Amino acid sequence: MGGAEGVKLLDEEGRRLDGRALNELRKCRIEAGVLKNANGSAYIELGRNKILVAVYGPREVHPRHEALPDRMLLRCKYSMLPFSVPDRKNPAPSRREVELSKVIREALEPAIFLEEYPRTTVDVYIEVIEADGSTRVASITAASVALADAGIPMRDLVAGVSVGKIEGKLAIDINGIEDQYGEGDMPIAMMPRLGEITLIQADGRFTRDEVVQALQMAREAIAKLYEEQKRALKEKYSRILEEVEGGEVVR
Amino acid sequence: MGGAEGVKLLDEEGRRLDGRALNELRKCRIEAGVLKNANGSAYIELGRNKILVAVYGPREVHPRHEALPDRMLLRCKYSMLPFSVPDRKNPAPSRREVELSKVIREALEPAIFLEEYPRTTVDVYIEVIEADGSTRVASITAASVALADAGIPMRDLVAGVSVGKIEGKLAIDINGIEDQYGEGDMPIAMMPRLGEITLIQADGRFTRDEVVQALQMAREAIAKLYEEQKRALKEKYSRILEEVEGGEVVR
Amino acid sequence: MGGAEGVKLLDEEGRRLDGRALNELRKCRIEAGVLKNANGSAYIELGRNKILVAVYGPREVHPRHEALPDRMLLRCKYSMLPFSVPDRKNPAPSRREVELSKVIREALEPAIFLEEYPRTTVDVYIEVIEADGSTRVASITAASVALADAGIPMRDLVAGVSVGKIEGKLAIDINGIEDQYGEGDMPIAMMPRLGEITLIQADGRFTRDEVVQALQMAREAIAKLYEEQKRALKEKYSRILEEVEGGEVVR
Amino acid sequence: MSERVHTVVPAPRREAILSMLKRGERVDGRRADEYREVRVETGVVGNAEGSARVSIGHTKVIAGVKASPGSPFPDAPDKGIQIVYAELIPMASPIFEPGPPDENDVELARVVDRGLRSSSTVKLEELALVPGKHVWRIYIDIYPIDHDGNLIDASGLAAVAALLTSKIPKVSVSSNGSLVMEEERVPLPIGDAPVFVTIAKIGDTLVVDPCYEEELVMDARITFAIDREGNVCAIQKGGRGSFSADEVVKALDLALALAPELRSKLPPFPQ
Amino acid sequence: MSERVHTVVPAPRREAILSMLKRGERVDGRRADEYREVRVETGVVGNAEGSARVSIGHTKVIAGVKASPGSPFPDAPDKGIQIVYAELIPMASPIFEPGPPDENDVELARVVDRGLRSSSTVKLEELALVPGKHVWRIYIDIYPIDHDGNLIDASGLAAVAALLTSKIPKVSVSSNGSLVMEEERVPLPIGDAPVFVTIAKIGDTLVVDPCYEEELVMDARITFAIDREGNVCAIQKGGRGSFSADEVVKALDLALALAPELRSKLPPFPQ
Amino acid sequence: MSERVHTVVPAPRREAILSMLKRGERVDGRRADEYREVRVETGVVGNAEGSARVSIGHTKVIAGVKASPGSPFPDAPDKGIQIVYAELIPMASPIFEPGPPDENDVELARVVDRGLRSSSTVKLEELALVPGKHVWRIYIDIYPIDHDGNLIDASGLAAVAALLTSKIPKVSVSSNGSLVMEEERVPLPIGDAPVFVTIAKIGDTLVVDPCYEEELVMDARITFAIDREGNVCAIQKGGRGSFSADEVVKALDLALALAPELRSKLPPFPQ
Repeated sequence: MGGAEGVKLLDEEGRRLDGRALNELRKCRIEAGVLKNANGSAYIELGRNKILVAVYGPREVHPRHEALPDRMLLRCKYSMLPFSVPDRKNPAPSRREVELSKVIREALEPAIFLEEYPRTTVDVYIEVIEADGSTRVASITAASVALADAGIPMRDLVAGVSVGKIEGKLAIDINGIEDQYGEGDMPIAMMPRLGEITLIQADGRFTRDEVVQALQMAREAIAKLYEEQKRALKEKYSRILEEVEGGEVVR
Repeated sequence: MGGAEGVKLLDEEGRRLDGRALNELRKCRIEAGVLKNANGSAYIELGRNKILVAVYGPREVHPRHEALPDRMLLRCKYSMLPFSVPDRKNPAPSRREVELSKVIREALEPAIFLEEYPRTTVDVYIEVIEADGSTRVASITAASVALADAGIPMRDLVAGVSVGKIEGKLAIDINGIEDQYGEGDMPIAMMPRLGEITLIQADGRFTRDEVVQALQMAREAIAKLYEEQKRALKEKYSRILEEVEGGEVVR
Repeated sequence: MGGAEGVKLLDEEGRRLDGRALNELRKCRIEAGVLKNANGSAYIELGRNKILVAVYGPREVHPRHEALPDRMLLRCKYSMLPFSVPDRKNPAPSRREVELSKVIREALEPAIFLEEYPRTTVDVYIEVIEADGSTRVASITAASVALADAGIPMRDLVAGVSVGKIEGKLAIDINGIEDQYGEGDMPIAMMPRLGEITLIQADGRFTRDEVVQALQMAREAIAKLYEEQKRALKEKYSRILEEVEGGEVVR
Repeated sequence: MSERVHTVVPAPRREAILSMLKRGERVDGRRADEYREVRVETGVVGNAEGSARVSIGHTKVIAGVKASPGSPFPDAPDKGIQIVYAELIPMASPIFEPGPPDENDVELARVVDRGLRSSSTVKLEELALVPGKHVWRIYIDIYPIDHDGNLIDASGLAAVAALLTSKIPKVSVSSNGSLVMEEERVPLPIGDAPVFVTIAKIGDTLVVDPCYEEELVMDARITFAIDREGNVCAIQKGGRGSFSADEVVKALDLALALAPELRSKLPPFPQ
Repeated sequence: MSERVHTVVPAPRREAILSMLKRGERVDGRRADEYREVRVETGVVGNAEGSARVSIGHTKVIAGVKASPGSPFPDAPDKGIQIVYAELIPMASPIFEPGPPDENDVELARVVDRGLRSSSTVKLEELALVPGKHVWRIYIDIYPIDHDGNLIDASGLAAVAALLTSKIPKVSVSSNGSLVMEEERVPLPIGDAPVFVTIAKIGDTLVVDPCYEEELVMDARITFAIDREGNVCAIQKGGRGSFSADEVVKALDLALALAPELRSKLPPFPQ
Repeated sequence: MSERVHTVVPAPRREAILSMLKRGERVDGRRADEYREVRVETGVVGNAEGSARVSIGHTKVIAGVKASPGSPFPDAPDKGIQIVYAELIPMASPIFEPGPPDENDVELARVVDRGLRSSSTVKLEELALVPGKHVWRIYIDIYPIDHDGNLIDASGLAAVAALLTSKIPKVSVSSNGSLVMEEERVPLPIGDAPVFVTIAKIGDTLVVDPCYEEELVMDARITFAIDREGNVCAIQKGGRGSFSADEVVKALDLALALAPELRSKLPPFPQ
């Protein structure tokens, strides 16, 4: 945050360090159903980000007194593996991870029919294997695929993207170096079909008009991520289908 | 503790650094009923000490297995806010705070009819906002007012004062600098009406006769604090009365 | 571990620094029933090692959800007192103590008829008062005496010894300096009568033949420790007998 | 990790609140865009470099600032260090439990921290003592003592008021390189300062400055930190619900409209 | 924070103990002012600088002293550091639970610590190695291993006995300023040494050295640390009951009367 | 301290597995001495100095290596420091619970650590930067992500594969004694490298590489770390059962026979 400090993030033609245009997402690939034990799982690569999500549940709540009489308890844990960042991260949860676990959970909750399984819990475990900016929104994108893979009833998926501010301009999907030397970061997650915003945060400085513009840019990028989410889920189902048709035993 | 180290705590006329006589309390003001959420509360200023006490209960015990079949469970937490002392205090409970929470609880328990609400708990939360010596006894003085404000049945209030030893003489209500450079500290709490001692501790060195004398000095000082306690409670009740008579809705 | 680093552990005649032969145990003395509160207890001195073990149970499990429907829950805590080692040990459990508590428990379990007291727990508390190498196996030797002293039904005792490798030769019951400068350590525990191995670990480097030889050497040493275990238990019983016959009241 | 406290409002009460809101009424009689009475007192703790007690209606928060020399972070050797800590102590509400900070404490502290950093409230680049070796560590500790809703705004206001009135010792460096604290005190170097405005969404209605009962029934909340020029320098959405893009912008406009009133409660900038 | 362990004595047993006391009898046959048998053994741990095993009746405590060079506290650059730690390990009693120290462990350690400090048992001012840079840290670790009441007195006695017999390495400072530990060992510098005497109040009776069953039924206890000249160098009241001023003085007189007997169990002062 | 997870296999299922084994059949169709398919992928984490993802059947483990300069331990001033950490995260299995490492995490890390140390996988004596002052700290972090049994072997394989492919910055020391990290990277100095082979005892049968269901019914397990020359460089017995001496030797022979096959999955040694 806070000032360019001599690092040039845009070239004369308005291209970013990695050659992207301002409204261009990094390459994104999602895979559903990558783990055997979890009830649902997903793996996302967004640029150099690599994130794995496992979903367990609906299942009994432990400790029991946390169970909710009228709805499912969603729990969420976002962690960065120690080797995911340039300087080794201590494995104990940092304050940043504690906060992100909360806002990610609150970004997923609006999409889930929580009332359908009262007194149960669904646990979402997010492990960042490699980090390069925008991990919280990439985590949300992957987590909603994992939830769908687990068969949790949802009214929509959730996908997220960050809008950064670099050299005074808004840029989609900022990476690590843009986050470090840019002037602002506004992660946004939406239910793509419903158009509802389930996460928005910001640091840096944005004018009112920039906020309005960022919301619009995010919406467009999220529409693209939504296509990749659907593709990943379809691929998983067709894989299962093939296995079934091919006579293999499915878990 | 332990030796004057060149700091003169008494002038030629036997006056202390802040001008007090040896048996003179600092200015003390207590206010009852200062918080909305707590069932009872009190605020005390004793010299530069500023301490806030909240009482919750009687209420259900969590975790349940801590409930006592034959009496109320009194719990007590004494904390110093990080900015209450010259060098910032780490917010995690220090060993000193752990011990003081215990002795303060045991100083309050003799005054409470614990048998009246078996299987319930009363929680006493003490936050030292600014500290200048004798905080444990000032906390007790305020806590018993907060307990009374919460309507907890009591056989007496409890008030406390510390007796220090400075330049070989006993002095009432020592402040921070007298505690640091003096030769001893003996905090004493009593039920003022019943004359029973509910807390006594000491460090430094005292002869047998000094102990006897300290008990007597404490008793006199505590009688004065008792008047201020009663005044604070009366003021609270008359405030409520006015509000009721003035037609205002009372919590 | 790892290389002699110039410390000579064997003299020309093959004697060790403390004068022992390679297959010679240090002096070992065990006493049973040394504590009043514990249901069973034992004290072992093995060379300079001094270790105290207390056994509580079978008793109710707290927290209750840890209780096992079909067998007794054995719990085990191995700790070194801060002053037991040359540099003061932090009192919080180290990773080493956590692992050793686990392997010691698993070394004792095969000897206990766990099914006899389902839904109960037996707690084994091991405190190393002074440490000089091979504490884990000495702890096991003492713990099984304490379990027997507590009347826990067992199919056999368990005794343990470490086989070290010093200057290329296998040596029984290595002490602290041999552990530090030797080339390997293989702690082994057995049920002496049944000949079953209940603990085996190793670090350093051993050939296949050395492993075979170490198992044989351990077996012989353990037979001697077993005699001392039985002697200690007999002494305890005859002590009780004397007290009973002498008309003293037994706990 | 999980939601520690889930205090439930009886369904009929929730219905009543919602239908009142449809008629434009709030539980405490306010308009949707009406803030409660705000009081700011500074200099309330003698041992702190700066301090403030803030009330918004019945909500009360104390914040204190302490400064001490320390080592810089390796990746910012010439900058002071800002540490914001908040603790939801059980004194303030029956819903707060004793124990180490959980996600609610951490979120509160981090949102305030972001607002302060983004607006350079504390000019950290002016807080090096011996660059690369000694810098000021500025601790901002926030303690709600009575919780009747909207702790973010109250905490932000208290933190900023405490910082604006903080004075730290002048420091000189002796010939042997050690630090000498002088008697004289100087104000903290201050850049800009944010005010925090929180808007709750209850059903289809946006209301500013939710009280505790409104927080219990709200679908979601959104907080904006607004600097002197009306820039947004932090946003934080919370709660299990969602906002449409229009609602976010409407909420931002409410925040921008209320910011000057809140700002007027702040003590003047130093110098 | 709360009372972890509340072991209950059946009411009839409590009544029996009280009525026995009215007849001047204690559960184990002692007089009210009679201490149990005390044994002190020192030098029991070869790796410790000093150590002691103390028994008072069935109560047994081990204490060990370790010394290591460390940095001084900034506000006392020329003084050694004394750290007393006590742990009520589950080995010693079914009422002790595993886990980090709670209020009972902490109180025990702090009472012993205060008695030692107030009487300058360890002369900390003689334990600077390089003033302002290196000082001795003296750790006194206390472990009850069998708990039959009156752990404070037993712990205090064990701590003092361990300190009186402690020997620490002679240290020289090399030309480049680093510390050199020599083979030779010297006694710890000792000022005075307290003995701790605890009196329990059960009903209207004061009894010295309560055993565990008496502790379960007592109303309150009071401990005095007494130095060589009969000064009080620490007091600690505990328990849910109270004392009249007369009772405090009576208890003090009991403590003063018993102190010499306890003191006679201590090893001689060094040199 | 206690067994956190005790997942129970229904007795009939246990009986079925045992009787299958008596006929020489395993639950997944393998022979007793047959290892599952092993895959080793390296270079999977760009921010790590070295990394590997290993699968053994459905079991999957990721390991990463990070290196950073730090102070040496006082008793080994000229050696680098190796720190192995493993965490049984709840992602990998419903039987793992969130929270700090317990005895299972610690045992896993320590067994891998011992195998690496005993075979000098990382040549710590070549990792001093400025002897006595700066040395490399090598962190090896191990994360199972899908648990279908035999985590020790998979973790060991992942740790070794990550180390064999690790490259750390070249470091020079500037004239004022500070460290300068160069762009160029060099392989970690590697001595030998172990492979870990685990054998489970189920009833009277020894089987290699137990899957999760076999672990649930096994009596005990024994792991051998085997170096290039076929030496045993770590042993670890686990589980509530016991082995006869003959069974230990038989298990060792199974491990020695399988080691070359596992070793063939490793990346080549550097240089």
